[in-house]
Amino acid sequence: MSVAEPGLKKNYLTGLKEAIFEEFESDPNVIAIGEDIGFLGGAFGVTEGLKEKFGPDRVIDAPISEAAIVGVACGMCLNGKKAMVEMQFIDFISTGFDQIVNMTATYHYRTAGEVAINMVIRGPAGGYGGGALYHSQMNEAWFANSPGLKIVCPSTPADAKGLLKAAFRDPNPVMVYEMKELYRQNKISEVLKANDEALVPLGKGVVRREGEDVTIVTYGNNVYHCLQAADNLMSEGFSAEVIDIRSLVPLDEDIILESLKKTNRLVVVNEAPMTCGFAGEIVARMSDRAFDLLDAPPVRVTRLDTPVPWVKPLESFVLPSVNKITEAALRVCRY
Amino acid sequence: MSVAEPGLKKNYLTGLKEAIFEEFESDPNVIAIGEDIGFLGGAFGVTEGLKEKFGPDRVIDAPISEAAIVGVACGMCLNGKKAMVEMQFIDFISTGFDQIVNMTATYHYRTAGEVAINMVIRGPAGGYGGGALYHSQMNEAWFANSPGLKIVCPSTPADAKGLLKAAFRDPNPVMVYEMKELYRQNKISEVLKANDEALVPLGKGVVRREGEDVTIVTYGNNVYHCLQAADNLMSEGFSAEVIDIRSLVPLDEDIILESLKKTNRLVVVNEAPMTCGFAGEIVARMSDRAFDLLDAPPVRVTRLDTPVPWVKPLESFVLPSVNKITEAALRVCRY
Amino acid sequence: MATTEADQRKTKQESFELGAFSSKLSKSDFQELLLQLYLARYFDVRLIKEKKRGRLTGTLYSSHNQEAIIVGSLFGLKPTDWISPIHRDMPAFFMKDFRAGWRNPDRMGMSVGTVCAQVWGRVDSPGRARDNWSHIGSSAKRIIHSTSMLAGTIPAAAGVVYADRLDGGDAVVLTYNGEGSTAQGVFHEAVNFAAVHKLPVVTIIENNQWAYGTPTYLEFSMDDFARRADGYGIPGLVADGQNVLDVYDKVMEAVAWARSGKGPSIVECKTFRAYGHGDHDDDRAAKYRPKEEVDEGRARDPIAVMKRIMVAEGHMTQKEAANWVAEGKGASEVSNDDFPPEVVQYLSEGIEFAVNSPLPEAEEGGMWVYREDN
Amino acid sequence: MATTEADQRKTKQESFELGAFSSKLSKSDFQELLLQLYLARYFDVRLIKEKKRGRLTGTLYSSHNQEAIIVGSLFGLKPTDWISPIHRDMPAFFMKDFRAGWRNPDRMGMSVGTVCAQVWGRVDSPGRARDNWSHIGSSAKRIIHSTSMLAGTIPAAAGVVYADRLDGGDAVVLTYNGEGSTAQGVFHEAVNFAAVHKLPVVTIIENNQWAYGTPTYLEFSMDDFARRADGYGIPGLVADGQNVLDVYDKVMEAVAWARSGKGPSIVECKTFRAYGHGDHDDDRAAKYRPKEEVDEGRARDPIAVMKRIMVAEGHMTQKEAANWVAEGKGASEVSNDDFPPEVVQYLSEGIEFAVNSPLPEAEEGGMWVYREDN
Ligand SMILES: Cc1ncc(C[n+]2csc(CCOP(=O)(O)OP(=O)(O)O)c2C)c(N)n1
Ligand SMILES: Cc1ncc(C[n+]2csc(CCOP(=O)(O)OP(=O)(O)O)c2C)c(N)n1
Ligand SMILES: [Mg+2]
Ligand SMILES: [Mg+2]
Repeated sequence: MSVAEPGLKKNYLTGLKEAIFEEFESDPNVIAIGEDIGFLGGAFGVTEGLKEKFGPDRVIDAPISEAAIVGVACGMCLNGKKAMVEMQFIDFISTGFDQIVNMTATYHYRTAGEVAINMVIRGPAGGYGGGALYHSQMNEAWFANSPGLKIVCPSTPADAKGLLKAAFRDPNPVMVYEMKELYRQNKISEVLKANDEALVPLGKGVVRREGEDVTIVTYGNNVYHCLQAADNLMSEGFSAEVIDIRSLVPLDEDIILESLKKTNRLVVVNEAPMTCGFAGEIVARMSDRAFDLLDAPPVRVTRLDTPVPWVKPLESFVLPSVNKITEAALRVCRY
Repeated sequence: MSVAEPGLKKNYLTGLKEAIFEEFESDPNVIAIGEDIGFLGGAFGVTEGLKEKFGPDRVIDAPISEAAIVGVACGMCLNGKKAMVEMQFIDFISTGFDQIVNMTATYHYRTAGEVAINMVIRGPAGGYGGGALYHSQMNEAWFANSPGLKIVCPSTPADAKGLLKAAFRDPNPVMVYEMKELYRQNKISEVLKANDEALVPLGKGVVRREGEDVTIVTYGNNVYHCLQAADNLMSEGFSAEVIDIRSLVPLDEDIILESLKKTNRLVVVNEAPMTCGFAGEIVARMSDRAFDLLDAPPVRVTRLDTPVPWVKPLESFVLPSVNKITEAALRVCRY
Repeated sequence: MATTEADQRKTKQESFELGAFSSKLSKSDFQELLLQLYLARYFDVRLIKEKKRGRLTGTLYSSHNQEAIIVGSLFGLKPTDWISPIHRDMPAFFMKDFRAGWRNPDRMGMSVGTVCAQVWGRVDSPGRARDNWSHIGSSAKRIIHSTSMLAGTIPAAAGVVYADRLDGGDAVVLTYNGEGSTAQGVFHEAVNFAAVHKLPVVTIIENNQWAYGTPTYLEFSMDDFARRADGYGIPGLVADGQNVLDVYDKVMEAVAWARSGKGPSIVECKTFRAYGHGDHDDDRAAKYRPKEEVDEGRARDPIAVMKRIMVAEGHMTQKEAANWVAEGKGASEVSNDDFPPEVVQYLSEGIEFAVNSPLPEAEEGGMWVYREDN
Repeated sequence: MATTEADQRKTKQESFELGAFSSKLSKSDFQELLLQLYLARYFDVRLIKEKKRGRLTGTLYSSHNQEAIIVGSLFGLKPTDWISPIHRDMPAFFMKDFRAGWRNPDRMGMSVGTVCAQVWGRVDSPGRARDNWSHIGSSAKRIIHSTSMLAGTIPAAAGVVYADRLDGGDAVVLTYNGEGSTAQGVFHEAVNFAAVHKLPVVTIIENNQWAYGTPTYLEFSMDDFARRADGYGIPGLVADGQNVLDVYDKVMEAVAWARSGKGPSIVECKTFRAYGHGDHDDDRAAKYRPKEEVDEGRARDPIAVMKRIMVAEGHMTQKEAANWVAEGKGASEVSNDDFPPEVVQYLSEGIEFAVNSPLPEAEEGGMWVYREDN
């Protein structure tokens, strides 16, 4: 595992790896626990070499027990450790659900600030890869509705590294939704900074493309779909501003508000089912805070309210796409 | 257990009881499973007498295993039964979470319509009773974001009976959020109909109070807070229309739209944490569908993004109240 | 002291042989243990009285008749050990590390006032009255914060000692569990994890025959719950939960095993829930449980059992044993005169502290969702 | 046939005594069982070849070397019995109720074409290609629809037979589980529930020594996984997972126990995962597992074992045994000539059906979230 070689472009997966290795290196209290993260190095290889380097005490190949994995990690944090939990796929988090929302998320609140659980829960997430119902989920809304958790979803190698590092440093439990379809996409590779320089603060969005006519807010995989949609829009004569919020909780509302002041039009895009998803949350906040700014209905492009089906025609039918985003944005622009 | 005596006013709890007894009576395939529902008759007595009447085969006192309870019920439905699952408190659903969202909810979808799971999951929910973090939850948004489930939340004895009966009859898994603070509130008692006459369709809201100036959309316990707020508003010169949606999934959007045509102002009230809660969903849908109708920002009054704390001053601080609703509605009316 | 017929029968069955650990206890240890049994009992009956008097709201989960489990299991712990109590173990929060002195502020247990402030829902409770009843804890005192989610803290218990071991500590953790709660999936996951990693986790099962309104035969299908341990390849011990010394012996055996690096174990303490699940359930429990079963279950009161042993061992005279007869009585049948004065005094001070503690400010409801400092 | 040293060693250990059930089998039963082993193996290697040829995408989870578990466990079932297979049991979906005739459309098992359509992701798969690999089922054929969530269908298996018993049926359900999956909480909850209600649930553990990249000693801490059963007060049997007859005997014993109303049991079948977790893992598995372990684990190929038994029992000549030598070979080392023609023919027809089945229409993605009719 090579850490931050200057000048070399790295992919998203390497960003994650570097974050983990650097944090393990700099803080002996950092521990990792998850299924097959040791000998195998994780299903996708994010923790490859970690067990060899830091030993089986700090890198635990856990039994297939998501609830115990989260709970054990929580106990470690209660006793001075920083625990990183890997979910083999974020879809399997459902069997550890109670330990996250009722045990971990509430700890600081119910102890009136005595105990903060310095935990990172991360795992491969998202569709577009033919993973079907149980290897494609974006279930971040469950956790956004469960107070006490922070949630991030990086879309670039630098953000993958920087947000994951920030998650380690944050005293609260932070969930990191990693876009597995971006893990090895070399076309988005970039030069990564090292150590503290690499940190990306939680709660700060970023404008990925500037525009005047419509604000498209998104995160994760869909950042790239939105950027392509922005190209399409351009050829229709509209300039779209694309905002990657990166961090859902806390949310950078100001960056969206600023943009709306300019564009007065809002499209929100994400992969989760529409009902009670995070896209709706953004729409609801902006409908309240930016009511007077909006010249057209704020529109969502999300997964249909269905599970994610397997084969390509089905999967494409239910997930957001460049076309669907383009169409929605055009509708808004032409309103 | 007396069923539907004509002319006698019954409370909410009795509404639930009558629904269950009638459905057990009319369909021998109906089965109940849950913790302490037999000998004890449930923590709140909803199933009192059921085991005596229908026997231990149909009324199962289950081990404290929420995941198995849901999964066993799912298997029963797969093999021709209609299973009613009682969660002792809806808060404990978190340990059966995976079995609901990944096993049960998806069954019809992933079998392309072969298998529908005719399950009812019901349990006491909601705050305002000093139940603290684990006996006060409204976690319906988790399930609203999990396609395949229907969700209802009755606020009156007749709806408690009618929606629960409809839930039994619906071939899909239906979750019934029962308002435990209403269980024995005799002031809302009413005469109940019997058998098919008692049915209340899923997916239909109801106008609880007509008004012209603002539409307050809500469900559950907060129906009563909203009605009181409407009284307050009246003395400030505003007439509020209060809509009880009763059914979250499917949602009666038309009843809200119709009202907005008249009032052009929207306040949505519910108990769940604000972020990704169902109030936001309603706001998001209306911001899109009723954009031109809205003359003021659509506003949410929800729980703060905190757990529900125990003692009264704390609990009141975080939950919606008549005052908070009145203030929000005034802000909207005066916008 | 053997008043009912069932009691007499049980008394005859009782074997008072002292075990490897209890046989090393001094007379004053015996006296201390008895006093602690009184205190735990007094905590219970006093709260019921307070509630009857209207000074208190909220459900009370009684440890009446099960006090020997709390007292016996805590008695041999090191201050650095951890515990994870649940709803029926309320006295454990302030009785932990009692050996360091009941009133010693540096003791690795909560002050009794803090616990009372929790019962009263006041700001001086460990969680500033944010969650109710036993849902408190203290990382400084090495008590895991309990939640409502049954068995939900066992993984954390495993995590806590995993971390301790990494740091070179030798702490053991005791987790307390109702027998019904062990049906939870997370119980299995956590005990299995502890077994794989040979973690010093002692799983105490308070087998009081009922889980709320459900009898054990509907919860699991073994006579001795301790046999569950065989399924994890770890030791499973059975203790007489009415005999504080037997609990002490078996738990100490498990603790020694754990501390020496051999790993986790299960200690089943057989006992009986004397009243309702909570005080709200007292009346119903009288209906769903056969009277004979209840009478028999209550017959061997742990205070009475301990007195009989002390008499047999020559640590107490028959006359002394008749001094404070709290055993075999319900809350409405006892008065302060049935308890040693230091017990009454100790708890009364705690309650005094509690009732003088204010409610938290409303605004606190919105605080501490996140830790702000980085 | 004993080619490697390890194989020879194992061969010597092998005891070929027939059990209570297998000793009643006829020569043609033996032949049928062997044929089924060939078929299960052929399914596996043929798919790998198809994928190498680019006709197929998606991960393949191989049952190579574990076929005796599928074949032996299904052989004695009644048509009305249920099964709940998982990722490593793909052939089970079409081999269920094979006794009714491989091509019998009324058979209580899926047609091989349907299963192939599933592998190919075509509309004629049982779930119209909505979920992948083994995530199919059929309530008509009494096969529980598997999901990804390990151990997640065991509660449903218990529910299915609970319902069946209520309706007066005598169906038994076999659930298949990797040894690693048993660490899931829901495994515990479901087995415990079945034990309490004496449900006819036979829990088959395919102990193939690895759970993805994790060895068993990090998953649980017992030598014989079957001992887990002791913790539920139910029988736990150990079968030689390489010997189809031993699997048959032990499963039939468990099935008889279940069908007679005595309740659930666990049957541990000891085996070894011959290749990677899935075919995507073959290369990595060669790194994280010691070569000697792999060689030894592969040595007792279930086809070879069965042939040795048939020769010993006089159901096969040495010469016949040399006829189709598929055993001991990886997918790249075998050709169709190493399999009986009826096996090749049968599966080829299924594949033919699959590749001629179209993809589902895109719009189907939005359908069937709910059942519309009331
Ligand atoms: C996960 C979960 N499910 C259900 C409950 C509700 N509940 C609280 S206590 C209790 C019974 C517990 O019985 P047992 O574990 O035997 O402990 P006891 O009360 O007998 O000491 C139940 C069902 C809960 N708190 N948590
Ligand atoms: C609840 C859950 N957690 C994790 C996974 C990821 N996963 C799939 S298969 C597997 C290993 C299974 O091992 P085992 O049960 O021994 O079966 P085997 O593959 O060896 O047959 C894992 C961890 C999953 N599918 N479900
Ligand atoms: Mg109990
Ligand atoms: Mg395995």
